[in-house]
Amino acid sequence: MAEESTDQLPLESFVKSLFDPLFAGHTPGWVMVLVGTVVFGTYILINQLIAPWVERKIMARMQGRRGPVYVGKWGVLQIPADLLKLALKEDTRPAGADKVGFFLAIFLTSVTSILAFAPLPWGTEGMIPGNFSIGILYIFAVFSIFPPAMMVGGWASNSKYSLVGGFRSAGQLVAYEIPMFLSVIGIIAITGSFSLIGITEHQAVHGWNILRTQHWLMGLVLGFIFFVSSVAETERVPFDIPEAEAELVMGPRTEFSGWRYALLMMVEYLHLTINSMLFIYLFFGGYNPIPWGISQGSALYAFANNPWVQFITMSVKIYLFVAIAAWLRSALARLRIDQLLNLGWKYFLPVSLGALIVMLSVAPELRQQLV
Amino acid sequence: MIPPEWYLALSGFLFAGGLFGVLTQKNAMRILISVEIMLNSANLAFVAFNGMFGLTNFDGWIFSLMVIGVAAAEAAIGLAIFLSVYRNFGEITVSNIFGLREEKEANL
Amino acid sequence: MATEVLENADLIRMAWAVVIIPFITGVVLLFMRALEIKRSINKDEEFKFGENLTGAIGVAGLGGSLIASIIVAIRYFGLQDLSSHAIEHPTIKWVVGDYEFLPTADGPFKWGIALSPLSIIMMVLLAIIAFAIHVYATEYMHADSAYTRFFGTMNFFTGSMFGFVLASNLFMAFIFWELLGFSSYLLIGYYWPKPSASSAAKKAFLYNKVGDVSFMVGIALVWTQTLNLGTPTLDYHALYELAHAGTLTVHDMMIPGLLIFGGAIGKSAQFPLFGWLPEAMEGPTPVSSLLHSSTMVKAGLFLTARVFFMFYEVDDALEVISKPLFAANVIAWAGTLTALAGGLMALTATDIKKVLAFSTISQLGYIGLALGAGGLTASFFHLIAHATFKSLLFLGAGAVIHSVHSQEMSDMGGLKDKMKTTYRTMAIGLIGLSGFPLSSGFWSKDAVLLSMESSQIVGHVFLYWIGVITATITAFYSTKLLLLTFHGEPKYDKDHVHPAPTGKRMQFALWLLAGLVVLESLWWTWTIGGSFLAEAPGPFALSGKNFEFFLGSVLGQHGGEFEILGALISSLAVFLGIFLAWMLYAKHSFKFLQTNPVNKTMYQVSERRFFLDEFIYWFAENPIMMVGDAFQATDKQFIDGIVINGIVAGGSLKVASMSDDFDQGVIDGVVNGLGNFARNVARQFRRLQTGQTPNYALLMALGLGVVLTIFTVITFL
Amino acid sequence: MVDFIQIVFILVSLFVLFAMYMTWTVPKTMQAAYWLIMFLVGIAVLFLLANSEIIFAFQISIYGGGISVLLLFAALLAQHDDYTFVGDSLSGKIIAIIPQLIAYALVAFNLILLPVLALTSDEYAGNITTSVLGDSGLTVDQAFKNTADFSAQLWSTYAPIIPFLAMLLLTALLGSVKLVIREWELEELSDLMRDRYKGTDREVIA
Repeated sequence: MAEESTDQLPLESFVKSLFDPLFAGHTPGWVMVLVGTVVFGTYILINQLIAPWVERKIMARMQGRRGPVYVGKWGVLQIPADLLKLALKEDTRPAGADKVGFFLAIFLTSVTSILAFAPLPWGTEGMIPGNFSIGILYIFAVFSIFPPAMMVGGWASNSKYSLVGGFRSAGQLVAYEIPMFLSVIGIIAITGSFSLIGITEHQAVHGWNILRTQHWLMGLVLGFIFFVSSVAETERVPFDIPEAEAELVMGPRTEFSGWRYALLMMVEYLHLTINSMLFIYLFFGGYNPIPWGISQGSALYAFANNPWVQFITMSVKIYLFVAIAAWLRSALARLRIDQLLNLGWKYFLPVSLGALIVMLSVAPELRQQLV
Repeated sequence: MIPPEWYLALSGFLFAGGLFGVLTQKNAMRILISVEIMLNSANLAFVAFNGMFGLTNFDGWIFSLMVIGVAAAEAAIGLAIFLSVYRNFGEITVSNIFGLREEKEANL
Repeated sequence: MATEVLENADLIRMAWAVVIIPFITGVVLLFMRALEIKRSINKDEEFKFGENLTGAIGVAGLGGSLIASIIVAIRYFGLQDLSSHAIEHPTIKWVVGDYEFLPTADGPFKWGIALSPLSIIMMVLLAIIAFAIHVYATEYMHADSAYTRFFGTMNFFTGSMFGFVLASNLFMAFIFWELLGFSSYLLIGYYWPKPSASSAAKKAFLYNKVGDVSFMVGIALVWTQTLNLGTPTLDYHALYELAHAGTLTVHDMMIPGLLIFGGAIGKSAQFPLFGWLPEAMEGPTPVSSLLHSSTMVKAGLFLTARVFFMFYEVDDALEVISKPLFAANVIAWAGTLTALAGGLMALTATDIKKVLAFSTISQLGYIGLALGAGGLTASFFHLIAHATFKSLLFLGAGAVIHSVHSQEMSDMGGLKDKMKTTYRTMAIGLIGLSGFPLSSGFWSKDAVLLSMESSQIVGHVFLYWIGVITATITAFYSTKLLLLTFHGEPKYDKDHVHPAPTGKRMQFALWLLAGLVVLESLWWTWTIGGSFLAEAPGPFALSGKNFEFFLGSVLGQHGGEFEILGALISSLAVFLGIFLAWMLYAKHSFKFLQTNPVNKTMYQVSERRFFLDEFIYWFAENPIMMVGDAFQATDKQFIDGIVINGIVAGGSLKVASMSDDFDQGVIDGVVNGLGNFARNVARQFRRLQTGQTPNYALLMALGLGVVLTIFTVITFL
Repeated sequence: MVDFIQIVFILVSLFVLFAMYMTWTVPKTMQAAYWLIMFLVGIAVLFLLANSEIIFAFQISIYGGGISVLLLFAALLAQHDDYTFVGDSLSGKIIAIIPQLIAYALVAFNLILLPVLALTSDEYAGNITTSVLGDSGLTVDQAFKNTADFSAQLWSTYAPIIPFLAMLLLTALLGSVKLVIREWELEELSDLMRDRYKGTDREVIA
């Protein structure tokens, strides 16, 4: 099972079909990746305008108020309005701030979050920006640049609060990266490849990982840990200690104003979407809508492989998770720093290790290889 | 197709640069940074050599992976040492710390 | 007489049982004694196991070995062919069962049992007497605080006596010989809180030890002698074979034989070393009766009988070959002197146990005399007779002392009608002792005297007449004893001394032994006297032969058979003794015997035991002390003075100082020089070590650079 | 003809060299640290150019993520008086640098000359034609095959090494934690540090 799923995977991206005549039949790899990322990147960025609105609407509803209403129909245009405002605001830099470091923080964080779209597939019929052999690894690599960038930003803005905020955010991110990696290793081992497309195709055949009973529901445990640590990664409410308003204003982001702040907010929401998309690909079956595995002959097969259906399922799932994030944001109180770190190091790490071991020992796919 | 000489020349230059950094710097942190540079130059050479002979076997890549691992361990230990040195001597400028040698003229 | 060695495993096993049973009960009793002491210490009040219990165990031990010994004897004699024809030229079958106990370079020390007629008869005799005495002792020692210890040691002693008797070789005999000495020390010193008892025990032990030393040297010489002949051996039977075959001539066995007899002198209280026996009376009377009259003191003579072939060659007709040797003369003379001295001392003794002790010494002298004269059968004959009536006499004396609470004959008397059984049994015993015609003592003493008369010992006629005189003296003091204790007016103070008839079990023991004496007398009068008169041996005769002849053929040596003339002379001597004692003590006439100066001086001399003890003490102190001082002197002046202080100390000091200067001057000089040179060089290099890491890094880098340049130059030129 | 990839290579290597230069000369150690991060990302891109995606991922995640955070933490925790590049005056700098420069020249010259000469020599020229460095024509499944083969080889021929690497990292982790956690006694500290604690409560304890 695992072998044949990888070799038929490297489906041709749609870009190749477009550019082949241009490059005499074989467009170079980086060209495909570039165009794919741009195309799908724009789609995600447009979503970034809608996602905060959805989140604020849901949060408002949960807290018994109506959320943004005035700007545009039901307040839809509220987020573009904010963006416009920030873009026009004066871009200040604190005295004594380190010019290079200040710029570097923003540059690194935004570039890495955008670069993260490359391996995210949207469907089987070529809807693939770039098919990297190292898919998930590439995303984690790109995400690992974030903590040092935050620290540099914190330090560069030459203020005690942002410095301490930078330290805290780095500590938190490092603390939660490891449980995330561990929980992902299980899924990678089962599918046998890093690329997200491979993982999704595997789930298409076998059913969503989170529901896989063959793995004694380890998928569920790992999924939960992955989800919680991804929320911690994005430093959203239950875990938003670095920018705890009361004590550290905005944490490392305090000194950034104007377009820098807009970028940082965009980065935050991008992180949220990417993390939820990762969760969807790894555990929620990616772009195939049917939770249980379907074979070639079943009726739903055509429906499941229709590109449009896959694209819509993907978007719907994204917004589902944005709603969950909003729900978390309004329901939960902020954790203390020691609780946060304890949870990361003392609970998630051992549990994810244990679940990983159980899953590896139990997974049917691996058993065939061993035997 | 990038000629391999360029890769090797770059790695040579980087290695020498790292070495120069180690020699000239007085601050322990900067020395560690230069050492990292030297290690990365070695990695570059490994990957270059691996690529040169076609991707049939991946010894070069594995070597560079190992170097990265070892570099991580070395950085951790180095920084721990620097912290304890700092805690003890109050500074980590290498030139002022010569505990290795007896301060006064040792009467042999 | 040809002998043949048989292997009879279960007989040997039974014999081992005889030896081991008393040991086991002895050890058990001693262990119980230890518990008693422990418990009495914990509860700090006298604790004692029930006397019936301990007494029963002690007697059971002896009873067991008695039964076993009887079975062994019956089974053993069953093996022999005792028909009258066979007795003419008998082939006695020894049953030997031993194993290699201690392997040495030359040959193994054996450990095992040898059953021969000599040891079987001795074993049975010992078993019976010991059993009787134990029964007697259960009542005699009544209410004694260390009751268990008494029976424990007695059983231990009997076990070792059996071991000694049944031993198959001199090595094992010696070990049990030492155990005998040890148990006699324990038993003499039974009332150890009394200083006299403890010093008596020490004296006995030391006298025995002198004998033991000579015995051990004798064994060593026998071992070397047989080693020279090829295979070294100490087994009685093997030695007997060698002697019988002539390879081991009597001449070269003279010295070892004498030394072994030296052991006998020490243990069986012969001439010079009999000083300890009178003191040994300090022990309780059953001890004196068992050890110091019948069994232990006989051990030495039994040993000499065992190695008889060292002194005499016996031809096929079991007659002693004519040439007696120096060793035999020594034994004969020692025996006679002991007999005479014992008799004289007995006259002077006033304490009843001392009298019996001296009489034991003189009777032992008689046995020694017979051995010396080559009369092995006569000596063993007298040994059997004496053992029975002497132990009886001691038990009787014990009963008397028990009721009169004093050992002095002066405060006894008139007990005739008060203590009926004791009087009758002691009378029987005394008749046997004095050698009254037709009594067991008469026949055995007669055999002894005849063996001396017909022997070739130097001055055998003189020794014979001394023997007769001692016989009269024996008769005299035995009647004296009888009269003073039982007849005449009671001399004890009547108010708090009430002589009562002896206890039940004591009477049983007394009658048992008295019965034995009477049986012996009847049996011997019938076989010896009967065969002499009517040439028709009676029903008691063993295999239709005169008992002496039978015993001689069984033991392997004839000689000392009955002659009417000898019998007449000895009976005359006995009547003379009795008459004189009767006149002196019953009729109180013949005072001149006590008053005339000769008797008086002789009285004093014999009372001081012929100054022998004083001589021994003097000898022990002066010469030995002198030798000790001489050694000490040489050690101090010569060795300490000259050798150590002078040569060793002085010399080494001089050498030390010489090497010191050499060391200072030359070696240190060189070493310091080198040291300084090294330090200077080090100081130069030291400047190089700035302690700063960059410098080290620079040096490394330069090194790397130089190496790389060399490498590139080489590859591309 | 100059290939597009080669231009990219040259640009990236220039950026890398610039980053290295900056680590020496930049006044603050923190700045040196983030220039190092830039240097590492540059190197990662070079790896990508050498068609090794997996090493690119490792480089970025381990170096970029892990070690740089470590360096930044250390740089902040160990305060130190920053200073300008070697020596005070320019002339002082040059004189101070001379021995370093000599060493630098010796090593650089050899390390650059040696491979170039070796590779251009006729002995190797023959079999370098199969070089994939910068070969953009590499198809996607080729990339997949590379990663699969790499991990297959890593876990077959080189499998024994991995536990050692794990053990090394574990000991490094435990060792560094132990070193840093250790609370130094006042007597152990140097005089400089002791008077820093002069007023604090620790001194009272000691």
